[in-house]
Amino acid sequence: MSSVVDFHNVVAVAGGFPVLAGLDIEITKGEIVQLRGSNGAGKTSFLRVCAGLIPISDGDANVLGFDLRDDRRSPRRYIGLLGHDNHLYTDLWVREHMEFRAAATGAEAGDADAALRRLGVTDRLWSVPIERLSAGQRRRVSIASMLVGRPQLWLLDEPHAALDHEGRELLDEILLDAASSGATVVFASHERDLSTSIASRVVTLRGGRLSEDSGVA
Amino acid sequence: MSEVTTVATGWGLSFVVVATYALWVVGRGKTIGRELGIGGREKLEPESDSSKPADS
Amino acid sequence: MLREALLVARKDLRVEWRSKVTIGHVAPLALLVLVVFAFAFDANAGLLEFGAGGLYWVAVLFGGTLLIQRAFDVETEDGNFDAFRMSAIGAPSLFLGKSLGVFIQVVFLELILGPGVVLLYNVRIDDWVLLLASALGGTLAFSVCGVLCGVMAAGLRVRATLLPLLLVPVLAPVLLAGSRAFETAFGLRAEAGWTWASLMFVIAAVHTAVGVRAFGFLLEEG
Amino acid sequence: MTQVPDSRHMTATTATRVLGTVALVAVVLMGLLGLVVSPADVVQGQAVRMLYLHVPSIWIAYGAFVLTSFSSALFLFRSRHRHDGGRHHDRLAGSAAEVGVVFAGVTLVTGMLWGRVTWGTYWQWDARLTTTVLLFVTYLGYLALRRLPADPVIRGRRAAVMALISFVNVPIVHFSVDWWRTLHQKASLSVGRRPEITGEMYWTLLYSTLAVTIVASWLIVHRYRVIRLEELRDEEALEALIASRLREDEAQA
Repeated sequence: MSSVVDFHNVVAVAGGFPVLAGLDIEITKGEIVQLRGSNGAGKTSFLRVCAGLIPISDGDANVLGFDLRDDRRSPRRYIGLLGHDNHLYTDLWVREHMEFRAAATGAEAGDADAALRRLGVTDRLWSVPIERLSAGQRRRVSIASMLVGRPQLWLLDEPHAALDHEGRELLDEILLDAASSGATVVFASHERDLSTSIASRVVTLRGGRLSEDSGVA
Repeated sequence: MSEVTTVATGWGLSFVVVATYALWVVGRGKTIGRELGIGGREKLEPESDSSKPADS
Repeated sequence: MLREALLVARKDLRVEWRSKVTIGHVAPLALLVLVVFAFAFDANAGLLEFGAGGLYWVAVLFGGTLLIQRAFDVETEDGNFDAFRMSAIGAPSLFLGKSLGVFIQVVFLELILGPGVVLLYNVRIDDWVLLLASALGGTLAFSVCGVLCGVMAAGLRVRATLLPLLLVPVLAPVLLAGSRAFETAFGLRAEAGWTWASLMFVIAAVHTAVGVRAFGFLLEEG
Repeated sequence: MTQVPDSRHMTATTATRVLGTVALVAVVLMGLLGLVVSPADVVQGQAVRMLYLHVPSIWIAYGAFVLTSFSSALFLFRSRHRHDGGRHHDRLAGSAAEVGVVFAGVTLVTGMLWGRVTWGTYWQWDARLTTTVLLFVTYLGYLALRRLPADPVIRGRRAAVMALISFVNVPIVHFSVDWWRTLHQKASLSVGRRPEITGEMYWTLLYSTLAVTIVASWLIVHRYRVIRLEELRDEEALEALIASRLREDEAQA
């Protein structure tokens, strides 16, 4: 088993606040990890540190074999990040947006169409401005843009929020597929019940540190 | 304005500007120093620089 | 790098094409500025003709600043900068692409402002080549400086006031050179119009070099 | 600048207190020399005394901006090799820019008053004055950028890039304004009747430059230390926050 995320005593500061205060965690290839914890526990920050968007100020952090203290940029091309924001150009049409995202990650336009179909965004919506989509539909387009890049590490922040029941099941299915094909998935979610969660492991953060860990399944 | 008054105004204004700035700097230093208290004084040892987080 | 830059520029122009902010809001506003100058100068035909070159560039500065603001609001409103940081597109490509996008939009703005100045201020054009060359140089310089300052103010609460404060002093030589070059092109002044035009190309080149080198520092934030 | 200040004067050390005293004495002497001892000019009369403030301040302003630019470049390109992450360069850039703005302001005030008596107007679109006012505003923008609340590293980088942009722009501004004023209205340059500087006037000017340099150095050193104190305060607050997060964690666990 190779570790995809390996944190030792990581401290990260953002906006003058210690968002991670000595976090230890190791995540191995193929795991589906659910992050839990109350608001401000550090879930979002953990995902952003993994993505190299927040610098670490203390400790050791390795993501996909890259030392984040030396290089926060290189791992990014293998990572898909779904943040609180959808990262959408709301003026563009769905398909135009997807084409741009596909081209920006070096994928083909055909991949973009396939990703949209996979998320149940039908052709009918392709030439509609994103502005006019509902919150759930936007989230689907956002997940589709992430799918196009075929990331090895999936980082999702509250991916189930805004999705309807059908959308959630679809997302779970996609995440399971990704994990079974060798990708690693980390998602933050406090509303998902443990009994229905697809996670192979549940990690609880508190105050920017690890509080509970169900361990590798 | 006569030459003498102009010169006086120029020198006076310049002096006031620089002195106000100097007083502001010293005053601000004292205010923050007081906030930091004794702890602040200890932290001012030269070594304290190396304990700062090594941001990239 | 060029391919990525073109990709970014095309995306920006597409956003503009869909939202029509340049055509719908900025261009009419810039035309209004030309009208308001006429109020300020009491519709004195001589003064307006003499100041036409300068007034043109002031209107470009005003409208262009709004365009730059808009070009970065598009990126920050739904966290798209994060998507850029995560993507394969490098900072120099993003800088060049954004500059190209802004450049084309400002050219469009000028295509409306130019005839506006000619018609409203009763200007004669003596030297078309000089006019077009200095418009090109000035617009290039404006775009690169604008994008460089625009990214510094991007996403900040105070961006609307900070951007002009940073941008206008940097652009002052461009405004000066553009105004003088246009006056020569309008036949109002027998002066070194070409010297001014080439100065603007030099400014554009210098700031492009700075931007390509330094944009990464500005993007790696957060 | 690594001496330990005592607790009573947070930004002062023995060395800077000596420097401060020297600066004060130098300024008094400068006043005496410039206002009393040195003679009035044949052409300009008493107004020439403005020279002893005007010229040294612009020299200091330019010098401070050059210091800002060099420190900013070092901060951007050399900070990785330093144990403090280049903070020293960032502080130096910030304090020098602020002192530079103060002296650019002094230059403008004295220049306008001087213009009033020699040109008859406060403002002539003279190449030097125009360049100075543009420089002044440029660095006001730089300081505005520094004042924004942000992570120190992020803020430092943003400010450093702005400092570099401003730096490459200084010669552009200077030459374009110079061309502007020389290409037409040639007469305006001779209105400024620069006096022949010789003898006592020359020495007074040289001495004034030295005195103003001492004052500016004292200001930069102190401003630097205040910036460091600000950073220390923020760091202490941060450490307290980390500690409280840890405590809260243990209490709940």
